[in-house]
Amino acid sequence: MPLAVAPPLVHLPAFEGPLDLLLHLVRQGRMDIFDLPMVTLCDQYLGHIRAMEHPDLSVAGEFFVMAATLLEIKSRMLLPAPPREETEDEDGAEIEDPRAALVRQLLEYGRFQSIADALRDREGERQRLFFREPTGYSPEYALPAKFGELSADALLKTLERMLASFDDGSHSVTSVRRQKVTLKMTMRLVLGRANAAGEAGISLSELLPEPPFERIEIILLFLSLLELLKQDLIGVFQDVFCGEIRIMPAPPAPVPHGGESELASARGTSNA
Amino acid sequence: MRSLLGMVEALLFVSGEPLSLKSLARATEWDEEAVLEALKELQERYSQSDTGLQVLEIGGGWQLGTRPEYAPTIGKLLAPHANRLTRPALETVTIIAYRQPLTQAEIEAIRGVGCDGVLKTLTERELIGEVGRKQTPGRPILYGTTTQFLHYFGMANLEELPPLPDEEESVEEEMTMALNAAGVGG
Amino acid sequence: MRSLLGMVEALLFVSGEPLSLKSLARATEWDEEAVLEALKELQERYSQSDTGLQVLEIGGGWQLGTRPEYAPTIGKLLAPHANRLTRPALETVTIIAYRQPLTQAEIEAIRGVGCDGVLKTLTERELIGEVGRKQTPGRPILYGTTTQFLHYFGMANLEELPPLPDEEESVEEEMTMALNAAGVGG
Repeated sequence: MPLAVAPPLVHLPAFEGPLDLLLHLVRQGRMDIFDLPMVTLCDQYLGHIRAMEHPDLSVAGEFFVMAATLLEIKSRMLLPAPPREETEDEDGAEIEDPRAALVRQLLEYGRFQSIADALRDREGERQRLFFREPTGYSPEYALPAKFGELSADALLKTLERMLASFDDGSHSVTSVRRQKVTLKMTMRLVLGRANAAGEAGISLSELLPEPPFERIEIILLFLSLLELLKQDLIGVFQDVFCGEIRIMPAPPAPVPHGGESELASARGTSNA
Repeated sequence: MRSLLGMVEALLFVSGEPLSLKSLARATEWDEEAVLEALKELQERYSQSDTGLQVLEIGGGWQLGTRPEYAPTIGKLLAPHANRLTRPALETVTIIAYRQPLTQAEIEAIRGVGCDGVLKTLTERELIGEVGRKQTPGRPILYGTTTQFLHYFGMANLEELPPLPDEEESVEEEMTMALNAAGVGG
Repeated sequence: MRSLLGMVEALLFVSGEPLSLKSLARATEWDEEAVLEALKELQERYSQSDTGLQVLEIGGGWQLGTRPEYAPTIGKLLAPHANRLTRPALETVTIIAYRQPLTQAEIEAIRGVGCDGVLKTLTERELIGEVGRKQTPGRPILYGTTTQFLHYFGMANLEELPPLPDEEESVEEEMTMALNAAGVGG
């Protein structure tokens, strides 16, 4: 589309809105903001609007409203200037230059634009600083202290074997109020019993819930063993292949300086 | 002005997990030997002053962590909802303290209201915990108090629980009666 | 052996967000004055050595963070930072910062465009929030900036906002900018 007035641009930047475009034109054309050349400004503005290839209707509407405002100001400017004695209205107040409101708006917006640039710099400076993620209050920050010889796979295999041997449903009692058993609760129970058993450890069969139990209890027991093992809070041993699995509490981590198991977690005050 | 020591420190700080010599060397663009030296110097520096942090070789890597002696202080900051117990929570934990071990149904029979949420809160705050299962149908959880409970209330052990005053023996009786009435007593 | 300085350092380390004097005082069980002194000493200590970290007053509190010169090194270890604000979002949050509390209509009057979407984005990023309702028909929401805003721009409080040029200055600036834009220099 041929432009009535070619804007003096190399490329067409995206404008945030009509004020952004107007400020751009004022700066680009080195116009005196207090004596805006309305004819030029209006022409250039309209030229830009016509050049918008894919007008976003919600934004375009605002550009069109501004276009109407500009045209109105321009037409008022073209009217012959009133005689000097008529530049005051009945109340004695001076009649405003038709451009005044627009100029105020442009100045105000321009102020914020320049401050926004300053904040953009601060944003950049700030993004060069890095912080840590918050540390959760949980025993997860225990130091990993590897011990025990059994892999998690052995536990899973045992779980599968046991679950397969159950006659589904026959063991569960569901007529009574269902308990909400959570993994965390089971973990705490297992850890407590392992700690109570001390170095001798406790056999897996002792940890199994007594019948009648529900399938979910078995699953939770094994999940909790896996999780405790992962957190190195317990150790798991097996004397012979397919023999009894024994669970025992993790010994204090054999690391220098001692007591690192409290690292960054304040475990000391919890889960004794 | 950047230094290898500063780089290593910044890297350990932002990383949530132990960093291997290899990844430290890659990020700093120094060789592993120099990185190791910087790590040792950093470790030394943190060990000399009255600092709250330490450099640890841990899990096959290096990590910046807090010193163990600051765990209680950190606990005060991070403990979930580290404000005072609500009234329902306080009531519930009191019942548990004096009547443990007991089940949720028994607690509810005494309090006369459900206490799902309260038990969850108390469990999360580790003031109570599961201490076993009742050998009745459904094998309900038996709750008891924890060492954290003792800590929270400034007691060395449960024997320090204030005894129920004579004139309030009725409280104990009421609890028992409530349990019996609800048919969950044991 | 614990020290207040060590406690403060450990607390700043584990906290993922700025800590107020108040919460530091509560966790350390020292008064705010002593905590502030410890903070200043820690700040001083980190500023003297060739460390990678610094103690910052930011976002309404105190926080331990890396020094800017180590950003490139950290960038090699971690994924790049979150996106910067878009121009409309930046302009809008600037207007809110200087003119708060104000309504959407008031913001739009200054910007000359609607800002539904931008306000939503800024709210989601927790840079702005509702701070009240204007006592006019429709009781429109009044927006203000948050502590997250301060943190995002690396400021301790709103007083650190760069001064808004007054009318006179901004006019001069406009003229200078116009000249610069036209490539004729000041």
